[in-house]
Amino acid sequence: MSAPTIVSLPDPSTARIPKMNFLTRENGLLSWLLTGDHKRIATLYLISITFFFFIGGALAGLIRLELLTPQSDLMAADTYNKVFSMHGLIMVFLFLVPSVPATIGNFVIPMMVGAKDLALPKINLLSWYLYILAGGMMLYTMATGGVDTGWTFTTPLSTHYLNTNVVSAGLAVFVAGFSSIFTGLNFVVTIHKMRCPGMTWFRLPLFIWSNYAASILMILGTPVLAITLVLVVLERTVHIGVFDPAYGGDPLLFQHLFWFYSHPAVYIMILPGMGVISEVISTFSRKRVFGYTAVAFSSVAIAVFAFFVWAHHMFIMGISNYAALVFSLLTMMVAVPSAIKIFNWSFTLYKGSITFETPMLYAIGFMGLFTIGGMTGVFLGSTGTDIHLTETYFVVAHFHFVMVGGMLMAFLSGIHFWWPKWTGRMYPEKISQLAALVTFIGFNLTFFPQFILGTLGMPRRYAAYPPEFQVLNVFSTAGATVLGVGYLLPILYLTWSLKYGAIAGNNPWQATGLEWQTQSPPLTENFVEIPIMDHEAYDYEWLEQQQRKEVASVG
Amino acid sequence: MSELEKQHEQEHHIVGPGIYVIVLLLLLAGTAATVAASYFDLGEWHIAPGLTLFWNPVVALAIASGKMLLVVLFFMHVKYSTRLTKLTVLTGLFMFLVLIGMTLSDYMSRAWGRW
Amino acid sequence: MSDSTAIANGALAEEHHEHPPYQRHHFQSVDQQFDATNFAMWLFLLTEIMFFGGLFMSYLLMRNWYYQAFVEGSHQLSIFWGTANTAVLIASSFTMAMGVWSAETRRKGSLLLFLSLTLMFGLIFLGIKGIEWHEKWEKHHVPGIHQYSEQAFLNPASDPEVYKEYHDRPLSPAMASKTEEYFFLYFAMTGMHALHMVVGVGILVFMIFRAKAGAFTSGHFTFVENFGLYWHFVDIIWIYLFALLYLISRH
Amino acid sequence: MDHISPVLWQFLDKWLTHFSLFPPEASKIAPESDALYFFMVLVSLVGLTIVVLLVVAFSILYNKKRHPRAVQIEGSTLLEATWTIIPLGLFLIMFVWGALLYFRIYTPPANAMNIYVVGKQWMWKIEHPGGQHEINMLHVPTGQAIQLTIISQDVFHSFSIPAFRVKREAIPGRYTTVWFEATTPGTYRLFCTQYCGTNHSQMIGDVIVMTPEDFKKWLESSTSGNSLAQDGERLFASLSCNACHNAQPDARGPSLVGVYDAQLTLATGETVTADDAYLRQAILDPAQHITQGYTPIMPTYQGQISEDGVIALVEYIKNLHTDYRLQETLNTTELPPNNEKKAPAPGQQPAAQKEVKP
Repeated sequence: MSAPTIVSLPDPSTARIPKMNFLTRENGLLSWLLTGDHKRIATLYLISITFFFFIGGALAGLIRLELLTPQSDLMAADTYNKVFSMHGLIMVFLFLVPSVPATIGNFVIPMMVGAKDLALPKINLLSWYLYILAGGMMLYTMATGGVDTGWTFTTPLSTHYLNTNVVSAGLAVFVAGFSSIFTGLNFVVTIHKMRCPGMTWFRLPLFIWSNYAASILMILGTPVLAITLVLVVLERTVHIGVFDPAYGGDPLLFQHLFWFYSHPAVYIMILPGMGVISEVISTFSRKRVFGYTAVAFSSVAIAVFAFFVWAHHMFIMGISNYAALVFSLLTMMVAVPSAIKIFNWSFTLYKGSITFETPMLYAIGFMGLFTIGGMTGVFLGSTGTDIHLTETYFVVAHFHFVMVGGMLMAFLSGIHFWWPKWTGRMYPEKISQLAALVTFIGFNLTFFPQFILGTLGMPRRYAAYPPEFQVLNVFSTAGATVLGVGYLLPILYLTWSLKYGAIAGNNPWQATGLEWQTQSPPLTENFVEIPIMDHEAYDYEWLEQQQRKEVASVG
Repeated sequence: MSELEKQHEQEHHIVGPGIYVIVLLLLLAGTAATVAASYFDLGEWHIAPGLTLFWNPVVALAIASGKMLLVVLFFMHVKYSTRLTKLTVLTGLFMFLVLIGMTLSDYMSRAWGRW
Repeated sequence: MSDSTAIANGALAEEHHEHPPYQRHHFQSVDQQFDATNFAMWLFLLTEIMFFGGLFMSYLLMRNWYYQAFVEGSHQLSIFWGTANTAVLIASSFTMAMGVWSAETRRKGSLLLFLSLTLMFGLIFLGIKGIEWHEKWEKHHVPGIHQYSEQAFLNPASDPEVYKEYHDRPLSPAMASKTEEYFFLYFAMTGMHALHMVVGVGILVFMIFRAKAGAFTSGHFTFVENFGLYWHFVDIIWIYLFALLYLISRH
Repeated sequence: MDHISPVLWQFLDKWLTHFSLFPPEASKIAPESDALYFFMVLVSLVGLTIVVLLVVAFSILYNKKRHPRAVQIEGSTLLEATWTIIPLGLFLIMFVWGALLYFRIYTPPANAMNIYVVGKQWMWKIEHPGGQHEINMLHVPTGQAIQLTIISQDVFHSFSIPAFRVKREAIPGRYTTVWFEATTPGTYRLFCTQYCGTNHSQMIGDVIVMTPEDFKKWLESSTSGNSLAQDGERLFASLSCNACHNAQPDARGPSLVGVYDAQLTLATGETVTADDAYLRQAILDPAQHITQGYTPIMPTYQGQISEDGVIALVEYIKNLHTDYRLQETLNTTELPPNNEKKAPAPGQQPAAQKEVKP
């Protein structure tokens, strides 16, 4: 039995990886470390975030192991606190925020808009160095005893009551923040100023729209986090500041400033993932995305509303009733564009011609999990139910559904989708489909029980818990094991495919984006000649005509 | 002249020293005015019980904003820039006000008490 | 040439394959390069606005809570030095704008002159800031690190210089301790501002060397223009800091 | 079944007896909260089902085998409007419903019995008005609205009783309140849900709901001899508060009789309600809370009284309905007129010192 497929590879007997491409153009470590090429920087980013993902993942494994039993027997409470704090910090600031934008975005955005590079290649490289610096500081923090504030740095706990490495962790996040600001800034400039002739705003692939929206959030949100962390660090070092009530400060002010960034940050994390899903679903159903304009504007709407909802993290913290009301209402508003996207993607499948390669499997998984993650967000956005559910495992499950079930699925989908473009070789299809399935099953087994745990009232960040919660925690830990396998598989077979994968050719997926109209791996400056965009995005008829022409001219 | 060239010319409008000197003098005058104003008690306006507007800060901040506008429009050439630049500046101001306004709205409405 | 319009590098931009040496390879034209970097600078300034936004927010809240402490704290600042510094910074903004004009009109000599003047004013500003900070240090008004003293607020007569001008009522001990909060924000805000000035001064020195080599007067003035934006922005921040920290609490 | 290890059986047995999928509903608000919760679950399930059905159906109907050529469709304004407006409507229903619930949970009824909760690393201290102190335990009767006035002594904590569906952050330096009315006697979990440092997960306890009769018995059996107000009275005397707040016509401080919940006009012209939070602030930072007609001579008590002490004082002031009680306090401390530096009566010092933090 052979499943129908759209994969069209060149004849394996004659196919060769183009001799001249961005990977082979220059050799030596220095040519990588001093590169200005967005594709090389994306590759550097890919390697470094994968590294940090596995560190964060290992910490997650430790957390799940500890929670296998009610007592804190694997590690002491202090150690557990450090482990979950480092897990959060690494995953949020060193993996999720840069994951899709800095790797896939960096790689494809210039090609998608038909440019030779990002507008500011040196700033792009600087952004990667800042990321590495931040990662180094984070590792230093971990090696010298860790930090146990949680990733939220709650004051006055972080400024006064702990004696762990809050300062170096805070500065690491500060630096990572600037890395993400520079990436976002670069994207916005590139999307505004570097589009090729004919590339109007409404011919841009939806991946560009969602990355644009996310970049705006990075530019406007991240500096507030930066200054907040500076104030935390100052308060810790000089023992006077604006957050600790003992000095006359206000801890709620910290919450306001912190969530002013950190709520939009979840959209920074998820929006680029949504962009990947738009590309993948369109390509594998051979159809233009249903309601292109609605999907494009829903990204922008999410970005705009994202800035008006932050206080929903503070409903039980004694903000004013009126503010709670307003922020809750606005939170409901931000849920609508996400719903629009889900339905538009579903209807993209309608009357399509669908095939189920790995990126598509991940994308379908994304749609299911993101629907659950999004809907449970409404539970927390509604003030009344938030009281019972917030600060419990319900929250943990909710954001893992969005971040891991949503963003990580999208990231893996994107990595598989653009892997042939990136390396010139195909990944092995069967085993990667298996990996997608394992990830999906493992994910649900890990995080679904946590919804029930949260409803039962199990608080988050507990090293030890009452015994009645054990059954569900065991399920969760078992699921985490499966999930771990699901994440290990891709790194193994993707590495394998670097050498043994089938030659992919220019456009194995028959996709329409400009990045597919050049060789794989692309040239250093992407195109031989700057392309001219003369068709709408996702115009599969244009693509067929194009191919017919080529065949005719060759024949 | 084609549309493109017109736009082109606008983008590279060179502001001359004449305007800069005028702006400099205005800025210095503004500084003098705001310092002078700080020496007088300009009174206050009781809008409602518990809500009072003091004129001194209002005047000082209004003058500061006037100076800011001069710098932005002329020294930073925004008056002669593209719509995109103007939009960027406005976005910055808007988000700044959102940060301050929405946060303060929480603090202010806490005093309103329960329903 | 004053107030005229000119097309920078119009001729060069039209020739597609012969790039001027300063055009980076991935741009289609010099215009595109100028637009892109200029826009990038503006976006960077957006992040700067939000960066200072957090400080302004903290300041507003604390001032509302500890109004009297902020009034008394602000009386400790020297209006003379503050005004002088504002004037210096405005002057440096002016010279910077003139520097940009010189670059645009390709006048190397005047560019060098104006950049040097800007550098000088920037250094004067930092010097005056240093004098002011030093005074706070001596009065033990640096919070956190130098044995903060509330004496001046508990017993205003002990500071005759300030007392002469404003016959302050002593603050209650609880409120007097909140003046430390004022000085924390004073140092955080002016410190953050001065840090931006130091960075600016560093870049100015670099620019003067480059300008000497004629780098900015052969039509490629983007760097000068963008640095100008940064410098003016730092000026604007100071205009607000001056109003908030020195002026509005005088009465 | 011999070949299955007995240990495993024990495990399974333990798990099954300890296993639950939904928390008990033990307060009056719990069914209301759950109604909204289940409404949301229902909406989520319907939404999820629609999405899954669409994806599965389209995947089957339009896979490449069956449907080799895609039909290009731009979109449909009508459909898109439908799935914009229907979710929006549903979300708005959830918003209004949630808001009503929120105000119900955070607006205590007037007749609620007030219990004070002080969170500190890493325990909950409960102060009953009758002077019963508890640590990590909360005894409450059924059928009586209980208002918790919560404050933290150090960092953020969060007082959560899942069975009651209530939760409130304990904030340093500020009172917060929440209320509930327990319905079913039993023992329920009490958690700190806001991460508060090393032993965050040890900051748990039990809420013991009793019938009113049992509760009365418990109150009597665990009293410490003094009511909370009496503790406050001693502290009031030992801190010489009555030197000024003595309700005499020539007193230098305003009379505190009946001050609780009264409208005060401050020296700044503001009008405020003298609630718990105001009284706390007025004790700790008197200079900012001068009643009109009085001079700011009261020293600050910041750092001199623990949060428990402040609570005792507030409770004492709350119960000053007539100046009879105040006169009693005066009598016990033999206040000489116009002598401000009055040492407390020796007999009362030990009790008071328990409350005073050095």
